[in-house]
Amino acid sequence: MRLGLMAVPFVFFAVFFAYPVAVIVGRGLKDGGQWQLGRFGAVLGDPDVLHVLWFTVWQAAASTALTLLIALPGAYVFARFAFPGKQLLRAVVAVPFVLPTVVVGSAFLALVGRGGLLDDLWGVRLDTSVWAILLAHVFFNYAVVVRTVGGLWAQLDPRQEEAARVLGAGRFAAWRKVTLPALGPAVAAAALMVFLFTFTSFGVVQILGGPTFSTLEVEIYRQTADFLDLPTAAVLTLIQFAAVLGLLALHAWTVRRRESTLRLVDASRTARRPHGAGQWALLWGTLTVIAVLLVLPLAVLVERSFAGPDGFGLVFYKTLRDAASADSTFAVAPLDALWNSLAYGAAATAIALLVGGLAAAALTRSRPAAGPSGRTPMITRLLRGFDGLLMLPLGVSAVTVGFGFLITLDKPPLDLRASWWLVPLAQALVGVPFVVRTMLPVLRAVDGRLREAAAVLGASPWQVWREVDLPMVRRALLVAAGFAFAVSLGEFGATVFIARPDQPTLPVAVTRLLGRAGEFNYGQAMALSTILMVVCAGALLALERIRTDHSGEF
Amino acid sequence: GCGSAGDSSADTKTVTLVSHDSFNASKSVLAAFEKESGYKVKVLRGGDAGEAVNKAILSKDNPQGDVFFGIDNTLLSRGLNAGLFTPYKAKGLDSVPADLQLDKGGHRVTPLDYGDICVNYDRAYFTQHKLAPPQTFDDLLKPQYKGLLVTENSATSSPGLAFQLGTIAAHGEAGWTDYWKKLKANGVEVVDSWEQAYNERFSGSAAGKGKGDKPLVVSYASSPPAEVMGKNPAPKEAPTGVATGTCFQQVEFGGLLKGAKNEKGGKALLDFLLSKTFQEDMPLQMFVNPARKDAKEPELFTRYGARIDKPATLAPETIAKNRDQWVKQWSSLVLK
Amino acid sequence: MTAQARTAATEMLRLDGVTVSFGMPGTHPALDGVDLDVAAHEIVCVLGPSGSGKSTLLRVVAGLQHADAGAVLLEGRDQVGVPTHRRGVGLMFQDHQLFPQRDVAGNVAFGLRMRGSSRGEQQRTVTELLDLVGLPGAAGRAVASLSGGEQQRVALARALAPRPRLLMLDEPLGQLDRGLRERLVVELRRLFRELGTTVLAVTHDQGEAFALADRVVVMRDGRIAQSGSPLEVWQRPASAFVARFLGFDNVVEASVQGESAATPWGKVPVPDGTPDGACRLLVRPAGVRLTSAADGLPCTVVARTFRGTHVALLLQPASGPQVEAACPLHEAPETGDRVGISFAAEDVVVLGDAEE
Amino acid sequence: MTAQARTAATEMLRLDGVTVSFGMPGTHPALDGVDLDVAAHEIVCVLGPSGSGKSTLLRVVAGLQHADAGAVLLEGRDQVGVPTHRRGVGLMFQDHQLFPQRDVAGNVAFGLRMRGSSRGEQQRTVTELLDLVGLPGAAGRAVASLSGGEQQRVALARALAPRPRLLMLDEPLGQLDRGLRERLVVELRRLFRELGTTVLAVTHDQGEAFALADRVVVMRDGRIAQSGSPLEVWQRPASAFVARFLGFDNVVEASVQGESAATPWGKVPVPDGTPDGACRLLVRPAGVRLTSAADGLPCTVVARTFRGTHVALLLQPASGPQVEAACPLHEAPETGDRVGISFAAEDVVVLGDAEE
Ligand SMILES: Nc1ncnc2c1ncn2[C@@H]1O[C@H](COP(=O)(O)OP(=O)(O)OP(=O)(O)O)[C@@H](O)[C@H]1O
Ligand SMILES: Nc1ncnc2c1ncn2[C@@H]1O[C@H](COP(=O)(O)OP(=O)(O)OP(=O)(O)O)[C@@H](O)[C@H]1O
Ligand SMILES: Cc1ncc(C[n+]2csc(CCO)c2C)c(N)n1
Ligand SMILES: [Mg+2]
Ligand SMILES: [Mg+2]
Repeated sequence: MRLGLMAVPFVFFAVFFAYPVAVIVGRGLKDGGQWQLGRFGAVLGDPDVLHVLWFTVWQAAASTALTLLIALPGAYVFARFAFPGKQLLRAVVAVPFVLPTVVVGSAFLALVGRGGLLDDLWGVRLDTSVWAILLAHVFFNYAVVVRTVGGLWAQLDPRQEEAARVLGAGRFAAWRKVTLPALGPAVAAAALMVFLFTFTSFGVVQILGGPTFSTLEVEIYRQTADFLDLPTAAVLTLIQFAAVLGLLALHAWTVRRRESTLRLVDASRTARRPHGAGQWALLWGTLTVIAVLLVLPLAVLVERSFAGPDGFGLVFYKTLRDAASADSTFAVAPLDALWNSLAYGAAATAIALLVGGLAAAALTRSRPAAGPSGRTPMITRLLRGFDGLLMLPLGVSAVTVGFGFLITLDKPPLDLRASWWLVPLAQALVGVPFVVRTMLPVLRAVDGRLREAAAVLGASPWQVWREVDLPMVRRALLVAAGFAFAVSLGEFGATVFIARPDQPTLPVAVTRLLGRAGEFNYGQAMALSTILMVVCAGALLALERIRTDHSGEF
Repeated sequence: GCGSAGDSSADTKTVTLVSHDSFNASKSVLAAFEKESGYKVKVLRGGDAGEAVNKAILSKDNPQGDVFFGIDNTLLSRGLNAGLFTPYKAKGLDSVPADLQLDKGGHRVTPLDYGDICVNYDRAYFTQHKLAPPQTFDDLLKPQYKGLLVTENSATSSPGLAFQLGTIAAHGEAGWTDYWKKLKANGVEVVDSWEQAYNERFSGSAAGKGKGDKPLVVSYASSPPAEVMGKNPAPKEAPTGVATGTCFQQVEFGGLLKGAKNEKGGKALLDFLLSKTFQEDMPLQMFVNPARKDAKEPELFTRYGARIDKPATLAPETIAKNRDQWVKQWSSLVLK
Repeated sequence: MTAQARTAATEMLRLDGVTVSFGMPGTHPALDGVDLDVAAHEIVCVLGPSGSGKSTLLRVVAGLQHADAGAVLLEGRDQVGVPTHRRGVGLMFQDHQLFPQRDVAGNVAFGLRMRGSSRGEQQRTVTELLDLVGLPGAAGRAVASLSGGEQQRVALARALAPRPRLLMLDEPLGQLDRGLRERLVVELRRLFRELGTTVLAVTHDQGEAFALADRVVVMRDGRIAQSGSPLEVWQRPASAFVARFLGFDNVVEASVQGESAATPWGKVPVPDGTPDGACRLLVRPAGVRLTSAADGLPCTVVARTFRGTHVALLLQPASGPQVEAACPLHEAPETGDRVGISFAAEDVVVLGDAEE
Repeated sequence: MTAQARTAATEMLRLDGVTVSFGMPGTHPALDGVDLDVAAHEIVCVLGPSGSGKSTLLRVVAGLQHADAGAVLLEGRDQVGVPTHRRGVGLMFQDHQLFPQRDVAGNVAFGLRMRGSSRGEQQRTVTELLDLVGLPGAAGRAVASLSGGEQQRVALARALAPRPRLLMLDEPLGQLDRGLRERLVVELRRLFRELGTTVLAVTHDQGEAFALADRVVVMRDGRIAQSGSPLEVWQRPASAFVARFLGFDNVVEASVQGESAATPWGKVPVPDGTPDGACRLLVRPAGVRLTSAADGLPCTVVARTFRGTHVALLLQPASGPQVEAACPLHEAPETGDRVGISFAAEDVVVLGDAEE
């Protein structure tokens, strides 16, 4: 049965990832029928490449560490405190995720760049410094940690910590000794995702790092899209692959030693109003971080969308509407772009949930039942390997995948190059790892005996999944759905590559506007970005509602 | 539905134009062609200019469309060498100046438009500082312009590359490195993309107002008209100007893709692209100059644009031969 | 009709040499060749020390634990390969395993939902069962807000709801107070009789086992040490282990000759017909009669524990092991007093061989 | 020395009008103005029906549950605002709450690690305590692989390890078999005496409470129904509720006059010095003597339950409520037999007023 569950994800992964990437890499390495393995030596011997590799790795590690440091308290606040506006805020922190990096870079520059807020106030400039990159990475990925870790955290039985407290552990010690180990797999999953994002960071590094900082991703893009130097790109891709694989192995190793079933409770019962000075300080601290680090850059964009040539007003929104009816293929009706984005997003989310959900279900069942250990069935190992492979799309350049699609999905029955479905499929490639990563820690934490309890009450395996796993994982599933949707709304690299031009998405439209001189183009880009933000927040908020609107069902 | 669009290229009622992100046209103009020829036009836009060309090359065995629009002189050789195009002499080629016809013998590609990459300046800044704006490449080295110019990374931005090629054309293959050393010493700032340079760093753009602090930027000769576009009432002059002695000419070509499913339609489309109707529609849609001599430029261009008399040029073959190496040299010279 | 089919008609459950080993080095298997028959409509209680394999036994029957050897037959059909939900058995877990996201009603109705019962029937059953377990009106409560005993009662109601043909209960009443427990034992017995449910219940409380069961099974280290009616087991423990497990500590080596046996405590009368020779004797505390110090075996009262209905005395004779006696509160001597004891033959039990 | 300070010297814990209300509509508070003093070194057992607030009481003392009213004082100091880990109290949870990521040793040693004990000491304590609870060699096992009773013992060992000055145990032995439980009660008592630990233990098992406690506290619906030494409570239940809770069902309305009282069962002798007037009487089953049907109050044997040490009989007199009686197995009549009963004054208890 496990293999059955695995079939869909496997085919999806093979057709829409492994095959295109293998072909494009193969094309690069096999020049004129000859394997150009000498390329490795040449590329690896280049000190510039080594420098880029080193920078890529360390900035990713630093970004991940910084994100965890800043976002873990946030995860705690969202999981354990009840405060007004929490749902809205939970949606807001995910908004950065959907914004095109060009837009974000611009907002960040307005804060930390020359003449930015920091510069005005204290004369501090962070642009072209690594700090701007790191902070922007935190900005993007705060939600990853808050939502994946916080999702599980809210379901942890608070009595576990109480047990530690009566054994003499202080609040922090109880957290470190009891909660953190329980959260371990979720933290690791979030860290892995953040690392992969920042490892493959493109726009942020380009805009905020200036030409002096470059990641492997940037190099691959440049070699592929600008120079058409496929051999070099292939070698770089393989280097990136190797690094990602090593990381996945490390992740699998640490997680496997930590995974255990946990006492999970209904999340709606664990949040309390903050109690005591410490907790209020933590809440306000988190709110401040969110305000400064996440809301302020977004607010800059909103402000600009209203700052028309004749003072504040809706002029850009209005011209956006007028432009849509103009006699030009340049102008994009915002409603159309919005609709395209939502349609792609819905399709991509559905695909990601289907594929990722099946994969997560199969991977959960692959854990040997508590009992005699020592025997690791072949199939289990196979699935474990697959677990890691599913993460690979996050570690592979969008341009590689895009070019791969171009040269592989061009023949029947897979002539999808101009198909509408290609976009959601490509976007789902990024969404699937999200779904798997957010769901697995929770699914694996579900006590197997709850499933047994359902089985002895007559539930078939499918019913067990629906009645036990699904309610438990519902939260994670909605988090995952939110991410898959946000990723799709915000995805740019692959979308711009393969989206049909008559169906641009909001980010594509924004980028198009930014690519042209003129006040109105810029203002309209800001206005569209604002619309994008509102839509994203609205969609996530709607998802939140689904989450809480379940009650005592029979 | 799935695959529905994939097979439509085989349908001879549709002609597919493959281009880059910047391709635009008036809907009415396209509709007129469709009505007249009976073909339905489908446009595929595939990333920026470089990406679009590379994608076309990679998929040349099974092209995505019939006509390619938008390969410029810096990339032309790559496309020609890859054998991307089927020769076709479009109607109206005679009205195109000879110096734009870079594949005159083969007719594999047809020049459709041209534009110039030049340094733009912020008029307000120079008036305010009672400074004359620079006009030539050499002016940029002068101490009064120290720290005023922002340009783009040649490796990641096509205006950046064009500007570098302009300096090479002006100072020769031997002299350009020296020029850049001096330019660097004079405080040139490099950013990765045009968007960043123009929207964020340049003080003259509407977007950069209040935050950009560089009054000189490498941009298009058509940027000043764009700044005026949509303004009501129309200002006396554009807020920005063009340093006419710093220009490098980019000529954009179109061609019939080899293996096109609808070759007949492709030919008709190519003719249309060079027709006076389309050529006159182009400037306000793509902010480029029409290739046809007899195409009338819009008032916006004539009033706010600059006339570039002698832009720098380089032969496509020279560019093709040296490009990667020049970019590398430039990077290690300027970025390190 | 074959023999197999005939037994199947009256037999609900049969275990044949069931062995489960968790492969922990240096330990015996959790179940070690267990043979057990449970007739239809029978109520069997499994007793045994902690860790003796009681829960594992239930898990094997439910198909939740793979048996390394042996067979499980339900109504004569081998259950190998039959998944849990098709076995038609119910199991109440020792640690309840209530579904945390569902309220009390959602938990209790779960089994009915899985069987596709109508909403009305679900609701009716939930109300009925919550009344039975003494939690009327708790239907809408979150399980996390229940006290320990309340959770146990919800778990019991959940297990009862789908009315399985074979119901297994793992310590169903362990967290309840005596009054409630006694009431529930009576009501459950009535319910099971009414529905004809076959029951296999684990308990560590002998009182409960004796009150509930038609038959008790005493386990030890994964094996069945004794099986029989409560009275049988109580009156005639098969071994010193069972005797001690039932709380009888007065076990001595004895050598029977005629009507009495020589023991470290002196002569002890044995029941009629006891064969001569070496054996072990159990003297139930009730069979230890207090006399004056002069009349019987002289002992010192070492300890005196009030047991509610009686006082348990620990007596030290001049030689031999300590003797436990029970006497009413108003007759009980104080610690340190010297008393005499004699033994009543009807409370002396000859135990099986030397198994220890 | 002020009165406050003086009490503090001998008093470990004082609760003053502690009230906890979970705000469920239509229910009484979980704790309702509870006053309780526990002296240093005292062992107090809290008894009470399921849901009567026992666990909530312990959670309030530990600072895990906020009290809506009232004060908790430890050694005379008000604990308001003192976080749990600074209270120096230990708590064993009813559902154990073992840490699933840690093995047995890791669980047991947890409290010691929090106190910064050396590794050597941790190891020593773990070994010692695992021996005590009968799990030698289990140190390296995963807690999920333990049986229910084994888990409970690990939880007990974990609570004991840091030797808190006030140790609270919530049903510490509920899942253990009788033999083990009796041994542990003895050993725990010894250990607590040795260490001078003050203990507040919840149990539903009266036998355990009486064996372990210096004092028992009976709770009902969030209030304390009676508090006193085990013997006191047993012999003189303060109310019909306590009597019934202890398992005595022979409670009748009576009207005392001189040496006997008029009841639905006829005349019942009452202890000397009982004031005349209306009251309720409890007749302990042991005080119901069987006679021939002609001699005493004629009854029919309605039910007969074997209780291990004795047989419980349920008798129906011609009029009045049923009477419970206890008699030895060999004297017990069969169901349906007709017997006579008389009452022994020493097993008749006059209950407090009409509280029901
Ligand atoms: N978190 C809670 N929310 C609402 N009600 C609660 C909560 N915790 C306990 N209660 C209720 O308070 C009452 C007392 O609960 P408590 O756990 O103290 O009972 P208990 O005496 O320990 O019972 P048991 O012997 O069954 O464990 C019960 O009726 C219970 O349902
Ligand atoms: N998953 C497991 N892995 C290893 N050992 C196990 C596992 N489950 C049970 N055991 C061991 O098997 C033995 C029997 O366990 P079981 O749970 O059947 O005992 P039990 O009789 O139910 O005890 P209790 O009365 O304490 O619940 C115990 O020694 C236990 O430690
Ligand atoms: C460094 C970094 N850059 C962008 C994103 C946001 N993001 C994550 S996935 C995705 C879609 C395209 O892959 C987008 C926009 C991020 N989280 N981290
Ligand atoms: Mg068990
Ligand atoms: Mg409790």
